[in-house]
Amino acid sequence: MIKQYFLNTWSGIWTVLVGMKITFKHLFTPSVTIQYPDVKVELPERSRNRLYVNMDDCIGCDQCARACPVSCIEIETVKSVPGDEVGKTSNGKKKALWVTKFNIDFAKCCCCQLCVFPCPTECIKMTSIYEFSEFERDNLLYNFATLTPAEVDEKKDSYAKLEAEKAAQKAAAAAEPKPVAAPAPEKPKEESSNN
Amino acid sequence: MALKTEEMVLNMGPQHPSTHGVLRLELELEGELVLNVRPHLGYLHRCFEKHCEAMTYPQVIPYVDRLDYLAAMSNELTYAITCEKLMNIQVPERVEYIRVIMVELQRIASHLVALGTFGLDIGAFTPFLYCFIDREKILSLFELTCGARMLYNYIWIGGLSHDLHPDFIRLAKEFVQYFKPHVAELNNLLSYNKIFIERTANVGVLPLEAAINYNITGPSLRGSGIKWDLRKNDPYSIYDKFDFDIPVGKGTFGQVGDCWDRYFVRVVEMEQSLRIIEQALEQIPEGDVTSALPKRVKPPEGTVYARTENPKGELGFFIVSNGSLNPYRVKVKPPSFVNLTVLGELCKGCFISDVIAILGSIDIVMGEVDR
Amino acid sequence: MIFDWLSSLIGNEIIAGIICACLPLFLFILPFALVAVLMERKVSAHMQDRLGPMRTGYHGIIQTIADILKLFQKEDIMSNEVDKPLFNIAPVLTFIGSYAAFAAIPFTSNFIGTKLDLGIVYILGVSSFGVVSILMAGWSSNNKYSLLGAMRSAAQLVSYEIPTFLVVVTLITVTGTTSLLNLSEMQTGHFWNWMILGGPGLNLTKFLLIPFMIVGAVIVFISTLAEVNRTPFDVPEADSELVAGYYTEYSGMKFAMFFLAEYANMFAVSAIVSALFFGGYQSPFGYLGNLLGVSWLVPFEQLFWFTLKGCLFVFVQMWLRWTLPRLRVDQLMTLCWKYLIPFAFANLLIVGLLVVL
Amino acid sequence: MKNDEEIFEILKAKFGDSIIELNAKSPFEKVIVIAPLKIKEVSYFLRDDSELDFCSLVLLSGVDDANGEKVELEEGFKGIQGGTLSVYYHLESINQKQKATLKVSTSRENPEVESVSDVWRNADWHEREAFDMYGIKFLNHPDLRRILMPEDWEAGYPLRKDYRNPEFYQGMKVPY
Repeated sequence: MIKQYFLNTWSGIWTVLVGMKITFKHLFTPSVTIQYPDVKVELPERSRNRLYVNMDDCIGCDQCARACPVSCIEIETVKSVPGDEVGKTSNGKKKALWVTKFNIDFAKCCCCQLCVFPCPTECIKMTSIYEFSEFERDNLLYNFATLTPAEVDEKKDSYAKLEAEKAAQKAAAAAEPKPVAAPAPEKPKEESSNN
Repeated sequence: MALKTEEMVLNMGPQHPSTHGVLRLELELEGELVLNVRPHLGYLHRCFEKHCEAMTYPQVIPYVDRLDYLAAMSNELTYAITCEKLMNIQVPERVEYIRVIMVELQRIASHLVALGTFGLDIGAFTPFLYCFIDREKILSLFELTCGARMLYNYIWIGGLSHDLHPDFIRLAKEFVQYFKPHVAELNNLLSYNKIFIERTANVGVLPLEAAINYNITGPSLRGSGIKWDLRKNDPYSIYDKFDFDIPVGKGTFGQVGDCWDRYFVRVVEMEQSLRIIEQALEQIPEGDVTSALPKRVKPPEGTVYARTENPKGELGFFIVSNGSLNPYRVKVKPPSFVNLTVLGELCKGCFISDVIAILGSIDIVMGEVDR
Repeated sequence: MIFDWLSSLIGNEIIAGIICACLPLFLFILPFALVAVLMERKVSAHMQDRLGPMRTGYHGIIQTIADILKLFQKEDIMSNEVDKPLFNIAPVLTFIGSYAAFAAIPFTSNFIGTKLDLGIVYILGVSSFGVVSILMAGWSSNNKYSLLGAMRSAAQLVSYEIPTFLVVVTLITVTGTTSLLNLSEMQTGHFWNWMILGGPGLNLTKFLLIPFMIVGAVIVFISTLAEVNRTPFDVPEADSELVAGYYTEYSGMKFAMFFLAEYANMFAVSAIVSALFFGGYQSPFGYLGNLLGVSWLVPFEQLFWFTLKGCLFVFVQMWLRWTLPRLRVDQLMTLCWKYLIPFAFANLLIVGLLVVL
Repeated sequence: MKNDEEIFEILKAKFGDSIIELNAKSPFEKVIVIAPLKIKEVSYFLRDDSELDFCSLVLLSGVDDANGEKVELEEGFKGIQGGTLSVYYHLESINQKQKATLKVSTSRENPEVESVSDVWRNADWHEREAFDMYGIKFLNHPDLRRILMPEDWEAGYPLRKDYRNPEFYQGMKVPY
């Protein structure tokens, strides 16, 4: 009982001294703090931050939007009419869709990188930019589509015209007894770009 | 005539320094003595289970990360194992090794937070920051591997998102060597400190029968003195290949199952995790990590329950599949949620300060409790 | 002494008294509190492998001034349910309590607020004044956390007076004086004359006293630490349990008053420990002024040594704070009643016997 | 260690009609289906029998089977009428190293299941969660309140398949 009492006293003092020794040692170890805006840590190459979309390569296949678990990517496309020059991707595939809208809402984005893997042309990727805070939440909605609204309207119009022509053709074909295989150049192309 | 006294109801939380997030405790007090504790949950409820029903199987993984956000890798592993069981996928050996390394590193990281914040609850500020410095080093390893520090989306169904970085093995070995002396330092600074022992020993004693009846899992169960670790008792992945011990609470400074035992089990577990990591880093084979990734995750119809030993306890996923691309029902067995059920029982008749200590020692994460 | 000089200079005792009273406040307490707050932040930061404030000035030197300016500008938030008079007066009283203690602390052999013969007793008396204001703050805040903190604080302060006083009584039996100035004057010369090393003179009793004096110094350091509510005894303001204890509801300048009082108190108790056991303002190696024959240098040297010793003990207090966990309320009482008081009593008895012999 | 068939046989011999079937449809785990108002009795037996010794309840999960008929309620919104809600119990025995899965199914309109919170204490919160999410009433539960959702949530039980988001909660628009 008495022994325990003195043992307690001693262990109380001793363990405090041991702890004090450790903290005193740390007084002289170099600190780990980084003066952030002045000094920045170099991010590793795989770091995942803001997304970037290279619209020259984007074929509008919508796979990234479908992979996204938070639905922060919004894509609208208009099919090109024959004769339109949509351009080629960097690995030489011909594009078939006008991407009229490619919005990424970074207020929603969770940087999970799930959109990057399915992209067939590797045009959507994670960059190492992490300082993009905004005062207005709307400013976080990034618009990647390169077309101007006027151009978008034009593309929509021309596609609607094509559709109307096709419908007319179909109607004509239906009127005729003999079915004619209507050429549909866009469809197979879209499928080939999907897979 | 005796003075008339009445009980005081004290609301602790949801904004309180040491309720580990947004837990609200309703304490019935008589002076400093706690008569009754009623936990109130749901402040962080974000419909994980409802979300899952609208997602495809791979899309659930980023959400799984956010359950126990201090141990996202472990959550991913559990979910991946569940889905692999459902789809009957065999993953390559290299993937298993990488998974084990990651999960064990994550276990150390999670325990460091648990120990550090426990110290903080008791009033020791400095060990908390030492723990966080070491944890940051682990997070840097993760960042090197998959690019994210907390919410990784790294372990996928049937594989991994990336292979290891070429430098990873060297850096991980360096980390293991760096970290070993730090456990001893933590012990000297905190674990064996007389004040700390006084505060935690004989406080919140959880008897083994009650722990099993409450289905307490993880370090809190082992603190009550039973060798029950799913890595040994129900081996998953490749844990049967490694040599490690399961620490149990021995009642060094008080009764078996007190706060100190629960705390110290975590300290020893970190050392055992280091052993596993060392072995895995030595044995890791070469190979492809993406070869077993399924093109389309469309499991057959059926129900499955799979579980792993998470840092907090037994995490399980109960998935009902109806054969479509989306899970029909995903039910989580969250260790923190179950461990928290025992809080009311443990806190009866202790002091206010002990409530904090007990809450810290059962180590909850509100992201998982509320889902 | 300085009062006499001032009253002869000005010719009016009241004005001289006011100036004399303000001198330690503006010359010492406020600058010290500024430095101590910065010191606390830097010490804690470097002990935790951090840097602490770095932006304002070189290594954040003027950070506390910036903080004070910020606190001045802050809105004085007061909830409707508080007991307004008590709520407003409590921080002022707290500060007065700690400030009053400075009246009897000898900064140098010339500069002491009042040469009380009962100096140490007076200091212990006014420092327990803090209990009242803390209870006031806790009760008037109408907040359960504040109330719990205040209750804890009252119990703690009252209990820890006892071991402090027992050690002081021990010293009185050895030295036969209760005036801090006399006590300090006794320990003049070199450091072997300090009370911790048995006091002045060279005889067998001195060497026999040394271990008991060390025990006494440790006890008085621990109990005064508890009186100023520093970790590991900060249960009244235990941030992880009671948010901020009795000053949870305070903001702006009222909060700053509590803060200032805490740091002033820290220095006051450090000064007491150093005056009792470590020679007060006395230099450990003799004075340069005496050596060179410039006697006006001596008081400045004394002030330097006094500040240095005070700061050293304040540093030890900070060091302890950033090392140790916090005690529980009942353990706090256990430590006081079951450990410190018996030890202090035994110490008193043995020292008394030694002195008689 | 006993497999599911043996456990089923033991239970069938003891309780007869209360044990409905051994559902082996799922390839991963066999489910013993039990009558909802007998589950407490069966649970006590499972826990206390030295052969079975199911000392802990690992997981209790509600599932909406959505096997009723879909009915058009209003504005294209489909409700479900009839069918069942189920509760799954995953049990484990630490000493005997065996697992079992139980299931009870109860009607969707008036879902009532015996509470097992006396048998396994952690069932308390699990049952509250199932009540919160599916509206399954656990009879004789000590404190059946909502646990994760706000206590004044009036828009129904969110994990049911025919749950519809309310437009307003406490005067606030719900999708922010």
